[in-house]
Amino acid sequence: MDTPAILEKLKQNIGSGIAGSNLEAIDPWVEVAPGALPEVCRFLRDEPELRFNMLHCISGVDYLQTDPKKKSEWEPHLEVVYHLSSLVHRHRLVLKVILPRWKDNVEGQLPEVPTVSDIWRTADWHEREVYDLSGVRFQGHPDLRRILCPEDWVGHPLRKDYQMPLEYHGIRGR
Amino acid sequence: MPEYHQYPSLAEFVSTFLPESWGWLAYVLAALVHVALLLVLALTVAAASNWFERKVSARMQDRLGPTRVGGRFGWLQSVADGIKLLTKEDLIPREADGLLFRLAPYLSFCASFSIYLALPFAGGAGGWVAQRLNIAVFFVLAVAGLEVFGVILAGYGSGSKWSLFGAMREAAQVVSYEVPLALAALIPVMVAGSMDLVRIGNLQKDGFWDWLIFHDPFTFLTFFVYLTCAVASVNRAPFDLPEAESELVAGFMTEYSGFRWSLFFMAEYASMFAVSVLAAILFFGGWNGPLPLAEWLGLTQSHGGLAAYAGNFLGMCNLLAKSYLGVIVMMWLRWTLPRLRIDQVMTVCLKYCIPVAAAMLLGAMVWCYALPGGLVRAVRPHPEAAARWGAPPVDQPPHPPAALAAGKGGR
Amino acid sequence: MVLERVDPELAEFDVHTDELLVNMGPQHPSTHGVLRLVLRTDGEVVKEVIPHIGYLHRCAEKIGENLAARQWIPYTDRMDYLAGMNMNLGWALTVEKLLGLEVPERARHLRVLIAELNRIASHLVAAGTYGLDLGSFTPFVHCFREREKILDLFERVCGARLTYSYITIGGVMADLPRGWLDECEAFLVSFEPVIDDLHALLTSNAILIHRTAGIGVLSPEMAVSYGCTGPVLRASGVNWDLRRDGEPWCTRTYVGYKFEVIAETDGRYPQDAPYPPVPSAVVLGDCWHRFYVRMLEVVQSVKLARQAMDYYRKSPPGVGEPLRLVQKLPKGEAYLETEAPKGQMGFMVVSDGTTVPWRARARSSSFCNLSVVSELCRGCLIADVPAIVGSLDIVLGEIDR
Amino acid sequence: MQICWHSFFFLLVALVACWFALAVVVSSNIVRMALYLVGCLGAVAGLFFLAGADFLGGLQLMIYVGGTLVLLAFGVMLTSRSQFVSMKTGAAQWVLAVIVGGSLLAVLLQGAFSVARWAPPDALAGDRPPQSAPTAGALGLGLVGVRPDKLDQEQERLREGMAGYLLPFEVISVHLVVVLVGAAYLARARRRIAAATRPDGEPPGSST
Repeated sequence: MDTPAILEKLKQNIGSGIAGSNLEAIDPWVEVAPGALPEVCRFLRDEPELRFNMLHCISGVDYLQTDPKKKSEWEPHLEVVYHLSSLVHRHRLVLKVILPRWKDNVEGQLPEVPTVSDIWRTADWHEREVYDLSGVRFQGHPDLRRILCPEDWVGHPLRKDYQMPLEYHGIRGR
Repeated sequence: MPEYHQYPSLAEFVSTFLPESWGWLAYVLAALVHVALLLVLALTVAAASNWFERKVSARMQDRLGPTRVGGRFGWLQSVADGIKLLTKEDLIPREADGLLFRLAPYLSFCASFSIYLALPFAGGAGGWVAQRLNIAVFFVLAVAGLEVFGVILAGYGSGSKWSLFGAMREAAQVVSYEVPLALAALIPVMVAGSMDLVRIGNLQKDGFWDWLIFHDPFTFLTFFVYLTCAVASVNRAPFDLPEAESELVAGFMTEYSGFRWSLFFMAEYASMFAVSVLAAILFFGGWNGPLPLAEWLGLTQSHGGLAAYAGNFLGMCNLLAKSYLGVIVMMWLRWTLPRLRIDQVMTVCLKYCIPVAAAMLLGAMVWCYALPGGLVRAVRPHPEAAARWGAPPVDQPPHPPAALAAGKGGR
Repeated sequence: MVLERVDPELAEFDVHTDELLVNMGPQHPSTHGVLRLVLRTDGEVVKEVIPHIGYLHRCAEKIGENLAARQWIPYTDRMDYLAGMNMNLGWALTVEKLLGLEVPERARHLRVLIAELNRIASHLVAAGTYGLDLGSFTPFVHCFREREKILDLFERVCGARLTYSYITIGGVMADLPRGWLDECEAFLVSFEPVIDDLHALLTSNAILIHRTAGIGVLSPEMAVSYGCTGPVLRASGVNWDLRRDGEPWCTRTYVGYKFEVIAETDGRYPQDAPYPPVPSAVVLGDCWHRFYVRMLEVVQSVKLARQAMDYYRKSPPGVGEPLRLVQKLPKGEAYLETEAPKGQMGFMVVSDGTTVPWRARARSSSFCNLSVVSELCRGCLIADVPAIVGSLDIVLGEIDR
Repeated sequence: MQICWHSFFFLLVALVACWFALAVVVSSNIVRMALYLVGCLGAVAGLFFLAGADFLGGLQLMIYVGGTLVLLAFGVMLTSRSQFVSMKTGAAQWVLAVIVGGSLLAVLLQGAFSVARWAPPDALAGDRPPQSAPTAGALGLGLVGVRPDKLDQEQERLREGMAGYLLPFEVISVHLVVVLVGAAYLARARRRIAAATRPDGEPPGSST
């Protein structure tokens, strides 16, 4: 079953959840509204024809052009990319959730996405990593703390506008 | 029965040179000589084993082992280790309990060294033994049990969690393995009829067919139970839980370094060698070679003076060779087998060693009742040996308590 | 006090030794690298294991956003430093997928040959250190002697022993030196008997079977749900190997190669004829299976390497030239997973049309394999924790990136 | 001046035993107490060896020092959390202890010195038949079934197989072990009423 067929099936069952798609890309992806994410994911995993039982990876990508000289094709936003695949039917799918860089554009308020760690257990650590490095809060996550950076680290390194701290516990940063 | 050429014991020999009232000095000097000889033996065994273990493990791992220290074969490797350990700073952790931390290695080494007092190294008149005890086997087993104290105090004295874990495991293992070890050692004692190691050794003096291990199938199996329990009670090879590097870093020896660590190290090798000597005497005919060479060469006691001495010396070489073979087997086990878990160690002890040892005891008992002469004798009854096995013990240890003897005589 | 018949769950033994928080790591000899495990133990029984990672975090992904695509290759082989070649291959294939770049035949076969040799080296380290975790030192030395031979071969190919940066986008850096193939053939011939020795020393060793049978059992559903991949997934009975079932861009490299995927089907492993059979005490998905799957995969890798050498000899010359640093990447994004020795190593590259990727993401297999450890170690003994962590064969460089 | 070395060594070892015993009482660190106890019982084993009773000395070493005290050290280490390790004894307890200890010591000394002549054992046993010698030899033999006090028994058959006490002694000891294991198990299983079913709101786990 290739991506257009999967998209069709998704639209029939959870029409509201799907906010767009791009089938011409190298890895065709489907955009999902943040609110409908758990419902869509549970449907993708439990639907017999789809059976997406493996979540490969969750990545956070920050689209903000910090270099004034270059013109930016995208308006600043944050994307959380889910790579799913089914070991049963051997097909793949990419889900994307488009988020504003800050929650209702207030500097310092992390954007919110409901967690899928109860659907795929691997999401538990991956969501902690996206929270730690890209700064996306996952509602309902059992234990959302930093996984790679030290607990008391400030800022989220993979954001484009991230500034390395001057010093950390006496160690010179910049 | 060949009559024993009565030699003066070392104390009497020394006292002939001293004025009459200084008799006590002879005993003190004799004791010092014995202890010095045994200490030299224990330390050279530890040094030789250190070097030899490196060579054996190297050969098994397809590499050379030490080759540069002192000549082509790295002879002085253990001396170099000794010097390094002596010069290394042995520090005491802050939260350690000073007295216990310092005392533990000495306690451990003394316990494993004092086994040597009762071990005979050659038969003949009274045997080459520091202190001939009528209950030698019992004394050895009793003192071998004390070594665990050094480890417990080291584990607790070091103050760190890991060493406490190591000490707990070690104590549990050694205390529980004393039972099957004693049972396994009991069977040759029962077959030989005496706990006096010199007597047990002298009983096995014809060829290898007269060794206790071939006495009957039960004692044959008992040897393997004895080997397992000995390896476990010395904390070697598959049972070396306490210093399991993968889990407990170095068990109770984590905080030790320098001379104190080398004392633990020597205690381990000394008790390993002692357990092998005991195995050699109990099962492999001690100082009697596979073929009664001493008999044929006429080096026995009845030929007097120098010949008897040469016979004894040959016997001692026999015993040292056999026990060092035991040490090699332990090294061989260490470098091939992985380590058992603590509950598996306990299961092996309680569910396998003790029942098997008990069954062997029963079997050997029935066997001795049915065929007093032993396996070979049963097939080819040899009059002189049957008399020896069946007859009551002849040469009493030097000073039987008079009261008991008088009482028995009266009946 | 009359003690009536009490339901065992209710009757709580009052002899509770107080629970001890024990730190295993990050400088512990049995955690492979800087992994810190906090064990909550009750006596010898481990109540709970909390892994702490991040001690080796260098944020290679942030650096990826400031370097040209080909300049990030050296960072990839420092992720899983025991299988550098497979990491380079993963990143090279991902960027080639984005570019739609074809690689000449000789380079493709060369990549299979080098990747399979590196898989053998990585599995040798896994088998050796697993023997060390369980207490036997000798197999560790035998494994590392064989691995040295492979590293010598790699040194003759690309000059490095651990961090190669040899497989790049567009092919490989240089062709094989003269006489290399005969040396490689000689190594493979001398390697077969060593596999039998390792089986004799470890696989059929009763004590090892007792230490690993039924320990850390990972059910297929839990393995898939936790995203475990590679030997850990196949040991749980899931027949999934990206070299055969992966995306076209990944399986394209292995087109024309015949090999078996090592996964137990009804009690037997494919082509396990000369090697010790599966003992009765083991359960599907336990530590023993994870160890045995790796030992059989080494045999498959030897077969693959031999086929690759034949293809290489028959292929036309020319191993392709590396991507020019000033070449602009097309706008768009590509994600590709390849079968690394430890599991499926995924790479994602997002590009905005310039030479420098907008985002370079690396999905680590050991990261997911390690997340299972708290589930597997609950209620085991302290001595089992290194056995379980060792069987997962994790590398902290890859987890922390 | 002929020094009777036998009694010299006896006094020496006895003093060592007493010093260790005193150290056990005086010391405040509980683990050091266990260590001093080892020293004390080891010295007693030395006394047995001095008295020529090798077997009893070995027995003491194996059973007491090798077995009981290892378990005691076990118990001490497992339970000795930091606050229990060093125990202070109040002044009142000292006074009471001295009184009780002193009176017991007086009784023992009086008993010890009432023995007529304190001489080395072999001199004593040589000249008189065992049954009149005030030693425990007869009792020991009785245990095994040889009754020296009934040597003048008429029937030949009876004199051979007097009823020894060894078998009942062994049966009792095995019985004791079984009882102890049972007690240990019963003491561990404690009934705990689940919180929901506690009608009168008493916190669970308090009913022992």
